Amino acid sequence: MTAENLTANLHLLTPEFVLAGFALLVFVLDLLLSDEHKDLLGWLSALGLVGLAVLSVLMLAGENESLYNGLLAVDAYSLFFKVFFCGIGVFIILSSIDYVKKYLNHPGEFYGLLLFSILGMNLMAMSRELLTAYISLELLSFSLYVMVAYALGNPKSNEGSLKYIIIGALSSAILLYGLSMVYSTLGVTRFEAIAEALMEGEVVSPALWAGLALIVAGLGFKLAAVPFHMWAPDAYEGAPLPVTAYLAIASKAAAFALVLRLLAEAFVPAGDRWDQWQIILVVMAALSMLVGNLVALAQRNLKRLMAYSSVGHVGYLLAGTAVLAQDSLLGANGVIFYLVGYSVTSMVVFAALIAFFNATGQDEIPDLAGLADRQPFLAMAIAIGLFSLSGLPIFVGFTIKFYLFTAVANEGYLWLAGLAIFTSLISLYYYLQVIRQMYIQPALAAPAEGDEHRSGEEGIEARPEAEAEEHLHTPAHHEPASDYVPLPRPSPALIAVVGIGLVATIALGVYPAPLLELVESASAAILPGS
Amino acid sequence: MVWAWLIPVLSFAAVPLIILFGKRLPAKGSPLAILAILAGFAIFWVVFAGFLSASPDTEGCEIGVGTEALTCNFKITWFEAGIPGADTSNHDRIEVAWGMTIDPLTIAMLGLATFVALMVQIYSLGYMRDHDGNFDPRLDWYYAFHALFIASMLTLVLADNFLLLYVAWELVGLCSYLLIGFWHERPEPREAAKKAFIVTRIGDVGLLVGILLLWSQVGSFSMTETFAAIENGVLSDGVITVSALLLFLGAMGKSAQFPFHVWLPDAMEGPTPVSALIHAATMVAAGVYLVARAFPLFSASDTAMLVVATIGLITALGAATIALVATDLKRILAYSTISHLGLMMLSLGAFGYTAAVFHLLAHGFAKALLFLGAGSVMHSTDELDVRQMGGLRRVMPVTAILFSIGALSLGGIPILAGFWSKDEILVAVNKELPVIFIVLTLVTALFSALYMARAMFVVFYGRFAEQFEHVHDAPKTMSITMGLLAVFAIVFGLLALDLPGPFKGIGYFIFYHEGHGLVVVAWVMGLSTLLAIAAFIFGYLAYARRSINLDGTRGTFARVLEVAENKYYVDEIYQWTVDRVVLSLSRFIAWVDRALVNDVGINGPGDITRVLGDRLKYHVTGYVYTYALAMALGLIGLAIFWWLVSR
Amino acid sequence: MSWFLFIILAFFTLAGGLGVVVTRNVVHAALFLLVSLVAVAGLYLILFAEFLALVQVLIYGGAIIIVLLFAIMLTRTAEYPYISDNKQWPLAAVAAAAVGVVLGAAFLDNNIPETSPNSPAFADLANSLFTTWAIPFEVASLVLLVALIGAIIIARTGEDNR
Amino acid sequence: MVPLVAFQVLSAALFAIGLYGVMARRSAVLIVMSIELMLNAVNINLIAAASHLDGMGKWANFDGQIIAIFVITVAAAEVGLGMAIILRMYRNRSTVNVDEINLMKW
Repeated sequence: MTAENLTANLHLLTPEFVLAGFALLVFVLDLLLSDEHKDLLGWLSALGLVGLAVLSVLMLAGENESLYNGLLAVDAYSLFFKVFFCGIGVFIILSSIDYVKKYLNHPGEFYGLLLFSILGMNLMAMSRELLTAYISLELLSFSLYVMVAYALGNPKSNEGSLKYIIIGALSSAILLYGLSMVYSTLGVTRFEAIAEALMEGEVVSPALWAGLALIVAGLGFKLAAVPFHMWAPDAYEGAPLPVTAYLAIASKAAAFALVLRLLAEAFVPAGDRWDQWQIILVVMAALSMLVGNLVALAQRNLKRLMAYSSVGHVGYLLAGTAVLAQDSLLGANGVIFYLVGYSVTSMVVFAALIAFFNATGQDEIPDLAGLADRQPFLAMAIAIGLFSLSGLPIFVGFTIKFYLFTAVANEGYLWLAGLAIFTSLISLYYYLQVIRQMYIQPALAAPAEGDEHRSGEEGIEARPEAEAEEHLHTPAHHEPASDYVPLPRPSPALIAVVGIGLVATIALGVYPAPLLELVESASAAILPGS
Repeated sequence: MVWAWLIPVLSFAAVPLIILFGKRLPAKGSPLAILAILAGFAIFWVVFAGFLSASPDTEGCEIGVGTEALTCNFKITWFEAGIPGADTSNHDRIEVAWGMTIDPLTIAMLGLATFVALMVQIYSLGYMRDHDGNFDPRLDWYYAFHALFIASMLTLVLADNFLLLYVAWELVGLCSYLLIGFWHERPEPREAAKKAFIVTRIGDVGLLVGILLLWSQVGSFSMTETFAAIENGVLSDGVITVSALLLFLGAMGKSAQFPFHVWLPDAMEGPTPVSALIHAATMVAAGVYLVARAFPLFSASDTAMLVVATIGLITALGAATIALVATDLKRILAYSTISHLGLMMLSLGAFGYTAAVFHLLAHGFAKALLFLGAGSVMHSTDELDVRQMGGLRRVMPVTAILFSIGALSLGGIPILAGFWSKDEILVAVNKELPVIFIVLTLVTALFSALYMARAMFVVFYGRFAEQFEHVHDAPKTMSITMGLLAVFAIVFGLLALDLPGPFKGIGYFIFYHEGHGLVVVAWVMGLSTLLAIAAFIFGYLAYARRSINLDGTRGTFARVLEVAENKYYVDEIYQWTVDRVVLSLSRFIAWVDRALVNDVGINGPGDITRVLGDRLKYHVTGYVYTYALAMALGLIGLAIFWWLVSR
Repeated sequence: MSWFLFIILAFFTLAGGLGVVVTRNVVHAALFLLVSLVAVAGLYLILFAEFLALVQVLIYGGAIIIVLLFAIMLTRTAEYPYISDNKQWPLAAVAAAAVGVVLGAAFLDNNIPETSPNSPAFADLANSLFTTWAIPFEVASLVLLVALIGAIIIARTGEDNR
Repeated sequence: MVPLVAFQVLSAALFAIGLYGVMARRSAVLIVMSIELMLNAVNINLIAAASHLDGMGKWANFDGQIIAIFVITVAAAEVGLGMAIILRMYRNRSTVNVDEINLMKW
């Protein structure tokens, strides 16, 4: 390939170049702005991402090109995820502006790294070759390592980051070794070529198989699928709350964007071979559902709870990837749709938790006690978000679960769908514990230390009924009871994020058809066979 | 008829309005909910009239698959997925519609649900006040939940596909959770709400898996298409049986069938009007409705029908014995509900489709009346223990009369509604099932008359309990609604007769395969009438002529024996029966409740999962090298597996 | 001749590696790592990958080992000369051996047609790197930038109090 | 002439040694060193394959060498960032031993 035909359709990569340039611009502006104006950078980054999403749609809609000898794809699939990631980025930035201002140093770098990581995610959705995919993944991972450690003085943040980078580096070594095994048997690392090699009827080289196994293990880390999940709770708990949200939502979605394309282009065409791979994905899916949801039952820290519950959700998503098929888009649709719905809902929950943390500095489940009276809007948002995550109807959580589980059942894995429904039932139980705290437990006057929380339950029973009644249900404009501490209003940005998220949670749950059309065009781009 | 969708939508629309503006509206926005359901009730009559005048030629209408009754379907597509343009039947495509089916079953349920809900909501205006006449501080939430509850139930009834039905089903469960736990300051309602939610959700897992199984075979959620597939023999017998049983699991949870009945008595912790709504028209009716709705599926499997009948009989008999000895007025009514739901299931299992639906309606009116009556008593006296009550008719004459009507109707006294429907059930059971079923059903019928007599005579007749001297009767909002319900409890049964005019009697309206008039089997009708009348006479002698002993239920019967031994030999038999059979049976069932169902069945899985989670969490040790080791082990597993497979 | 070189270099590679994972002195471990890395550079030479050998020595020997030594010095604790393994090391040994056996067996089972070692021209390497692989190359530069910024933010002193 | 498989087995052995180090060592610095060993195993594999597999793939056969360059880049970045995090850890907690770093567990 010469330099001439290389630049021929370089304009298709404009959004990526713009994003990289924009991130560098944020770094530069950081040097020029005074400390009290640094939150402008956040607004600027969010605005830039919105612009970038618009630009991508305008420039790339309808394109279906493969660049650089099949390294990168510019198609409906990558466009869908590009817009999706930009959207997540906007929401994460908006919900972190106050947090960053209050708790973190180096705001400029924070937003710059976030933009770089979004660039990495976009490239992950575009990659059609192992090394390109890997290096994009590392761009995302490195940004996340730094962002997890961003609460510099907090030993937990530090510890989370150390564990994350050690396990991350280990998994990237494993993934790279797999890549080298694939290369040493095929001489190429493009997804297409892997598919061709797998399809060639005769015995497939064991080194290729082992290599692919290593690659799946390495990606399993990124997905936090059992048994590669153990870093997740620690990284989630240690990270600053907006970063936790980012880990839970964006990095997961990006990893699935990559895995979905890898499976669809490299494995699914292989027919019988793919059936053999399905087994392992199904096993990992079942384990993730069980372990994630069961262990979540025993958690007291909200971030940890969300971490384990996200492991459970990864189980559902993996079940969806396991039923990818050449002649049906249901599985791919289900996974993409689930990712969108899960992200929207999680965004609501996390934004509300960030608002709560900004006001109180607390993130244990008992700290939420009485939130329904102290800040009803947040309590309602969290409750709706959790109901949606557990899959109750009306909310998008139900629709996505329904779609995905139907797809799974359709491919004949009825038991897996049953297990998924059953574990959703378990998840409802621990989500209800959180909701119970907000709506039933009384608000505590002072940020309580340790065991005082747990006695709260008995406390209310001993209380004379009338007093309890008044205490719990004084409308906000009445004189608050003496031990009743209303929370300050969340900032407009956070209210906007929560509000938009709530509207989307319900709107997508009630009328998902337009989104599903987009999802379908995206999955048709990676599964053209159907 | 097309406007039927407005019925639930109006109530749905009331929910956010009440939540948002309720605090600023008069009576906390409750008129909004009442107006919504009132309009729904009005629309129901329009729909009903439209349906009566419709024929298979009317747009959207046809002769229903399976039922052979006129069925009208209307739908709009909700979302589609899969390969564009592909056929839904070969699984490349999901098409999900918002649609509604209007057939006689829907009409019947719509009428029952809107009417009872209307009555209950008006009644609540009187009930949800304290003794100074102030509204409950959360009246707005109460009415919002009520509106949501009834809207979900109406959606469930109208749904033309299993998916929408499931959505509504879940919403009904959620609302019952919210309403049962409405007074969440006390621990019992909280626990009761949780229990109701979890128990019914266990059944729901079965329901959803069943729906998915059907979908995976049929390729559509549409009920019409599913039933057509069954009719055409597309589905294998195994699939039919398994999916019917899975659906029945859901119905068992919702309709409180043994062993899932445990949530229902506890659900008495909710406000009494809520109990009336749950027991008469919404939640528990949903299970029976589901079986009736999916009757083409159930009737295609003998196994499923036998299971339905057997579970129904066990539930009916077991709950009836407990109702005989319970001391809490609301709990007597609760067990009575379980028992009657069991009878309905039994009837369905015996191909008594008409009888089951008929009984569902008759029972609904009577039971709503009884609960509202009990609520009235409770509202006035703050007392629920029947042993503390007596002769209340002196201070609450209206309530006493209305409650008695409900009790007599449910007890099966002739001419009243319960008599006709119960008789229909007995006829069906006699015709289709082995003789042991009819014998036990008659025993259940006797018991149900007995406990109704007990509840009625103990509370309202007999010696007046002096501490209630200054108690007042129910306010107008409460007595008028009860009166309206009482009218239905009296005259509704006459629909069983072959009437002149277009309606022709219920047997020609709600039927499976073919309409039929009232079937009279002389000995069955005679015997059941005899048993019911005997039970009430006995109840009068035993409970009304006697003041009530405070030594507890056993003591009650001991005194009964002592006084009556000279006159009625039957008392001794009864005493013996109560001591030896009923008490031990109800003790056994209570033990099953506590030990097996509650500890093993409900708490068991909960405890197991919690303990499992508690143990399992220790695998995340906090040491990063453990994480690495887990990854390595996973890696070895993956590599070995694929290496073996690749050979 | 090439077998002889290979065996010598393989010995040093593995011995250095083993040294890293068994020695009780951290500074020794860093030196063992250096031995192993240089031996790997030698392996690259007998594979005719001169450029990579050069990069290996420069980056690993010149940069990475130095960073590691700096880190060791900056985090010096009294126990460094006596550093031991954690409690699960026997299990770890079994697992690692199993992974090694599985991977080795997979390679031994392979039948790939191969040619004698040959080497591309530098120019071809560069051409390919900056045309076909241009995008990963750009991304890799961003990865380095991110790591750089991150390292500065995280390691800077005087910001512990937040 | 040394066959490809000899290099491959050597790299598998080095990979296993590195993996053992990650799982068995206490000091975070040593764990990072072990990961470097694993990455070197990757590079041996890549470069050996690049020089032995002439024209087998549809691309130029020296792609392995290019991939190895990327691997070295990432390895260097990993060490740099890893050391920074370890330094921060030492400053906050006065230890870099991973068996003393478990504030968060379960």
